[in-house]
Amino acid sequence: MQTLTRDHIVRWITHAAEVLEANKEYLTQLDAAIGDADHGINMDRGFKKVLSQLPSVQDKDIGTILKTVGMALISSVGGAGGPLYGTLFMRAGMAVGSKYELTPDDLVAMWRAAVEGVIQRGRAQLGDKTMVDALLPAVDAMQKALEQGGDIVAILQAGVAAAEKGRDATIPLVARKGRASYLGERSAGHLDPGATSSHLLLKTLLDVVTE
Amino acid sequence: MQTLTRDHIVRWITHAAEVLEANKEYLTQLDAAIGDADHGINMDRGFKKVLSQLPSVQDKDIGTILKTVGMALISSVGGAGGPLYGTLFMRAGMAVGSKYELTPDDLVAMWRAAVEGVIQRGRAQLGDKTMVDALLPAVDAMQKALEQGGDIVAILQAGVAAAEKGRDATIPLVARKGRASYLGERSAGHLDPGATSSHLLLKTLLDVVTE
Amino acid sequence: MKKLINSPETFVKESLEGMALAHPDLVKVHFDPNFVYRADAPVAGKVAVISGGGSGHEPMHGGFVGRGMLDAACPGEVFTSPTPDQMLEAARTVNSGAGVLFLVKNYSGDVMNFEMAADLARAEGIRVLNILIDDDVAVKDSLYTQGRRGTGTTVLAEKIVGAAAERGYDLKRLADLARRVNINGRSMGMALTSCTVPAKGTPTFELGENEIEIGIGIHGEPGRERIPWKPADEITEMLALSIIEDPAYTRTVREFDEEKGEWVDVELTDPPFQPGDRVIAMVNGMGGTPIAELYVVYRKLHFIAEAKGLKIVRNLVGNYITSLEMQGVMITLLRVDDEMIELWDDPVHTPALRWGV
Amino acid sequence: MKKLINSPETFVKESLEGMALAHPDLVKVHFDPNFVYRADAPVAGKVAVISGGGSGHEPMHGGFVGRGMLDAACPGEVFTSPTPDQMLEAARTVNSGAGVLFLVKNYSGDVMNFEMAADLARAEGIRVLNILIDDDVAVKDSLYTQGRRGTGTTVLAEKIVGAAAERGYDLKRLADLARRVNINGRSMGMALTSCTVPAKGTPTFELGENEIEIGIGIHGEPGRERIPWKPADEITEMLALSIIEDPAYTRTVREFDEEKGEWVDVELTDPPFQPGDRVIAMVNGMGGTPIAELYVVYRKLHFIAEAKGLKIVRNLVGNYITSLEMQGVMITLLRVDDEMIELWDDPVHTPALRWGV
Ligand SMILES: Nc1ncnc2c1ncn2[C@@H]1O[C@H](COP(=O)(O)OP(=O)(O)O)[C@@H](O)[C@H]1O
Ligand SMILES: Nc1ncnc2c1ncn2[C@@H]1O[C@H](COP(=O)(O)OP(=O)(O)O)[C@@H](O)[C@H]1O
Ligand SMILES: [Mg+2]
Ligand SMILES: [Mg+2]
Ligand SMILES: [Mg+2]
Ligand SMILES: [Mg+2]
Repeated sequence: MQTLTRDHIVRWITHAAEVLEANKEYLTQLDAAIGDADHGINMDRGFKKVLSQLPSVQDKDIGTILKTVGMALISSVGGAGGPLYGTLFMRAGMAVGSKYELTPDDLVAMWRAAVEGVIQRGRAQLGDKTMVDALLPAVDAMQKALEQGGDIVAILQAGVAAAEKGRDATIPLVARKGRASYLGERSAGHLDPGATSSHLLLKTLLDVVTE
Repeated sequence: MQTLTRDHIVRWITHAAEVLEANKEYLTQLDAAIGDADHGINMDRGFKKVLSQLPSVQDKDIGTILKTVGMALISSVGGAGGPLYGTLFMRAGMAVGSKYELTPDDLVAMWRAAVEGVIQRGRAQLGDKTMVDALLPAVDAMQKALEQGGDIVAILQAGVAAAEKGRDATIPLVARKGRASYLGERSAGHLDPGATSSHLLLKTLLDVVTE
Repeated sequence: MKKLINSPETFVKESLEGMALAHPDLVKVHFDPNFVYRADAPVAGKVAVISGGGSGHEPMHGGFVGRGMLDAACPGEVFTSPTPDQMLEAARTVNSGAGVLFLVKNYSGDVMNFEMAADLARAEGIRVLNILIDDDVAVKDSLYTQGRRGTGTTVLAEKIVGAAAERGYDLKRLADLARRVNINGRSMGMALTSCTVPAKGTPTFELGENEIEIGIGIHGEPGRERIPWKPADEITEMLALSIIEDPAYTRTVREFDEEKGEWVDVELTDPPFQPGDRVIAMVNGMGGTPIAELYVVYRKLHFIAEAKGLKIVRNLVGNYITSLEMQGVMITLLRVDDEMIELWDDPVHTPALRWGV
Repeated sequence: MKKLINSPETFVKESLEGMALAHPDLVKVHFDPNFVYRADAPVAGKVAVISGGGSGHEPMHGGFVGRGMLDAACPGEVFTSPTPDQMLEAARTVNSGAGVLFLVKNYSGDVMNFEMAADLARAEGIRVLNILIDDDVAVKDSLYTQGRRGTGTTVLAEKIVGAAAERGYDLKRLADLARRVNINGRSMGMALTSCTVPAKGTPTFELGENEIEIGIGIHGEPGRERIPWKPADEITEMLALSIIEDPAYTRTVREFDEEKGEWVDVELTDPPFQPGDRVIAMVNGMGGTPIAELYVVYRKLHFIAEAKGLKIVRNLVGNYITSLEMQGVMITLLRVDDEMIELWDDPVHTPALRWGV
C-alpha cells in the first residue's frame, strides 16, 4: 500500500475513540498505580469531544482533520495528556498540510513532526518513562522501514512493534517526568499509561490500514 | 446491721469508682446502642474526679462527703448523667446532713430524697426508659423493707433486687427521655445505660455493707 | 482510629490552646473549668451571650466567640454537655452587669447543665435567662421524645443575637429575639458516613457501602430513615421539603420567669413556611464534606426555594456546626424579617465568621 | 462511593453553578469553557491575576475570586489540569488592558496548559506572564522529578499578589512579587485517609487501618514515607522540621521573557529559614479533617516555630487547599517582609476568604 487516504485517517480517529473507550478502565488503572488515576478517563473524554467535531471536518483535507483533532484534545483532555496529545495531532496536521493522501514519506515526516512537538512541549527524554518512550522509538523504526523501502503497512508495522517494545521497556524505569516522577524508585515496576495509550493509537492506525 | 457508718460510705464511693471503671466499656457499649456511646466514659471520668477529692473530706460527716461527691460529678461528668447523678448525691447529702452514722430510717429517707432530686431535675417518669426505672422501684422496695422491719442489709438487698428488676424492665421500653428517645421504636430491645449504672451503684453499696 | 490528636484525654484542651494561640486578638481560653471568651470581655454595658455544648461540632461554639457574636463558649468533652461550673465561671468572667443570655441546644444534658448553671449564677446575683434552640425537624414527635434537637439554627441565632447584644439590646429584648429566631428556624441533616468519638475509638454507627442516614443528629443520633444512596439533588429535596413543608410545631419548654422568680413552662409554636417568606439559608457540612459538594446542594436548594416561593436573602455554605469528621450535610432555613436581616449584616469578627470588619 | 453529587460528569459544573448562585455579588461563572471570574471584572487599570488547576481542591481556586485576590479561576475536571481555552477565555474576559498574571502550580499538566494559554493570549495581543508555585518540600530531588509540586503557598501567593494587583502594581512588579512569595514559601502535607475521585469511584490509594502517608501530594500523590500512625505532635514535628530545616533549593523554571519575546529558563533558589524570620503559617486541612484537629496541630507548630526562632506574624487555620474528602493536614510557612505583611492585611472579599470589608 503506497497511499494513506483521508478516509483512512477518518476511520483511524473514529476507531481510536472506540479503542480508548474500551481501554478507559485499563489506562486509568495504570495511572492509578503511578499517577492520579485519570489517564483513561481523560483520553476517553477527549476522543468523545473529537468524535463530536469530526463530522464537520471529515470531508476536508487531512491537515485540517488532524488539527481539529488536536484542538479538540487540547480543549477537553486537560492534564499532561491534553497538551501532549493535542500538540501531537496539531503538529501532525501542520506537517501534512492540505493533502488528501499521504505517501510513505509524508507518513513518516508527519509522525516525526508530531513526536518532536511532544518532546518540545513536555521536554521529556528517552528513558524518562513517558509516552516519548513509545513514540520516539516508533518514529525511528518507521524511518528505518521507509529507508528500507517499506510501504505504508510495513512502516506502520515497524512503528507499532517499536512502540510496543518501547512501552514495555517503561516497566523497569524510574519516572523523571510527570506525576509518576514523585514516586521516585517506587515508580519502577509499572507500565507507563501514556506510553500505553501512544502504542494503542499507533496500533489502531495499523489496524485500520490492514483491516 | 442497724447502722451505716461514715466508713461504709467512704468505702462505697471508693469501690463504686472501681466498679464503674471496670464497667466503663460495658456502659459505653450500652449507650452506643441507643445513645451517644459515652455513658461509661462519663461515669468513669466523674468518679476519678470524685476519688481525687475524697481524701480531703473522708473524715468529715456523711452529708459533706456526699455533697462533695455530687459537686465533683456535676463538675466533671457533663451530659445528662452529670446533673442527674450530681443531683442524686447532692440531695442525698442534704438529706443526711451532718450525721456520721445512718439508721435504716435515715438510709431510706436519703435515697428517697436523692431519687426525688433526679426526677425533679430530669422530669422523667416511670417507664420512660431512664435511670428512674431502676431508682424509683428501688426506693419503693427499700421503703417497704424498712416498714417490714428490715435492717440496713435487708433494706439494701430489697433495693438492689428491685433496681435489677427495674433495670431489666427497661429492655422492651421505648425511650421518652434523653437521647434514646430520638430512636423512637428503635430504642426498644436495649438495656438503658443509666438504669444499669444506677443498679451498679446500689449494688456496690450492698457489697460494701455485706463484705 | 486515625486522628490528628495526641490522646482522647488531651484533645479538647489542646485544640482550645491552639485556637487561643492562633487568635490571641479575638479570644482567650480559661482552663479548669474550660471556656473560651472574648479577649475584650466584659464589654461595658453589653448583655453577654454565652453558648456551649459538647465538643466535636467545631467551629461551633468556640469559633463564634468575638465581636458581634458570642461573649463566651463552654465546650464539654466530645459530644458531652459541659458542666455547670464552666457556664458559671464564664458568666462571672464576661458579665458586665447587664446580664447574661444562655443559648442552649435542646439536649437533656445541655438543658440540665445550663439550668443548674443559671441557678448558681442567679444565686450570685447575676441576671441570667436561658433560651432553647430546638429546630431539627427530623424529630417529629415532641410528646414522646426529648423534643426537637438543637442544630443549625444555633449558628444563625448566635450571629443575630450576638449582633443585637452588640447594639445594646437589654436582656429581656435579647431573649425575646433569640426565641423568635428559634421558632423561625428549621433544620434537617443527613450522613454519608459515621464519625468516631476519640474516647470510644470506633465509629458511632455503621452505615453500609451504599447506605445513607436521613435526619441524622449532630452526635450521630439516628434519623428518620436509612436508605440507599441517592443523587445530591434528591437528597437536597428530601431535606428541603421536610423543612419547608413542616407543619406548625408546638412544644413546651422551660424558661426562667424573672418576675415570678422561678422556672415556668412556656408553650411555643413554630409557624410553617409560607410563599413569600424571606429566609437565610445555611448549607452546612458535617465536618468531612468537601465544600464543592456543599455547593452542589446549595444549587438545588436555590431552585427548590424558588419553586416554593421562598426568597433566600442571605446564605452560608460551609462547615459551621459539625460532627467531627462525619460526611454529610445539614440544611437550615430561617425565616427572617428586616430586623433580623440588619442584625445578620452587622459586623462580626470571630475565628470562624467574619465580615464588615 | 457515596458523595453529595449527582454524577461525576456534572459535579464540577453543578458545584460552580451553586457557588455562583450563593455569591452573585462576588463572582460569575462562565461555562464552555469553564471559569469563575470577579463580578466586577475587568477592573480598570488593574493587572488581572488568574489561577486554576484541577478541581477537587476547593475552596482553591474559585473560592478565592473576588476583590483583593483572583480575577479569575479556571477549574479543570477533578485533579486534572484545566485546558488552555479556559485560561484564554478567562484572560480575554478579565484583562483590563494592564495585562494578566498566571499563577500556576508546578504540575506538568498545569504548566503545559498554562504555557499554551499564555502563547495563545499573547498571539491576541494580551500581555501575559506565568509564575510557577513549587513549594512542596516532600519532593526532595528536582533533578530526577518534575520538581517540587505547587501546594499551600499558592493560597498565600494568591492573597498577597491579589492585594498588590488591587493596589495597582504593574505586571512586571507583580510577577516579581509572585516569584518572591514562591521562593519564600515551603509546605508539606500528610494524609490519614485517601480520597476518591468521582469519575474513578474507588480510593486513589490504600492506607492501612493504622497507616499514614507523610509528604502526600494534593492529588493523593505518594509522599516520602508510609508509617504507622503517630500522635499529632509528632506528625506536626515531622512536617514542620522538614520545612524549617529544608536546605537551599535550586531549580530551573520556564518563564516568558517579554524583552526577548520567548520562553527562557530561569534558575531560582529558595533561601533556607533563619532564626529571626517572620512567617505566615497556614495549617490547612485536606478537606475531611475537623478544624478542632487542625488547632491541635497549630498549637504544636506554634511551639516549634518559637523554639526555632521563627515568629508567626499571621496565620490561617482551616480548609483552603484540599484533596476532596481526604483527612490530613498540610503546613505552609511563608517568610514575609513588611511589604508582604501589609499586602496580607489588605482587604479581601471572596467566597472563602474575607477580611477588612
Ligand atoms: N513531560 C512529559 N512529557 C511527555 N509525556 C509526559 C510528560 N508528563 C507526563 N507525560 C505522560 O502523560 C501521562 C499521564 O497523562 P495524564 O494522566 O492524562 O495526565 P496527568 O498526569 O496530568 O494526570 C504519563 O503516563 C506520561 O506518559
Ligand atoms: N431526663 C432524664 N431523666 C432521667 N434520666 C435521664 C434523663 N435523660 C437521660 N437520662 C439517663 O441518662 C443516661 C445517659 O447518660 P449519659 O450517656 O451520661 O448522658 P448523655 O445522654 O448526655 O450522653 C440514659 O441512659 C438515661 O438513663
Ligand atoms: Mg493522570
Ligand atoms: Mg451518652
Ligand atoms: Mg453524651
Ligand atoms: Mg490528572
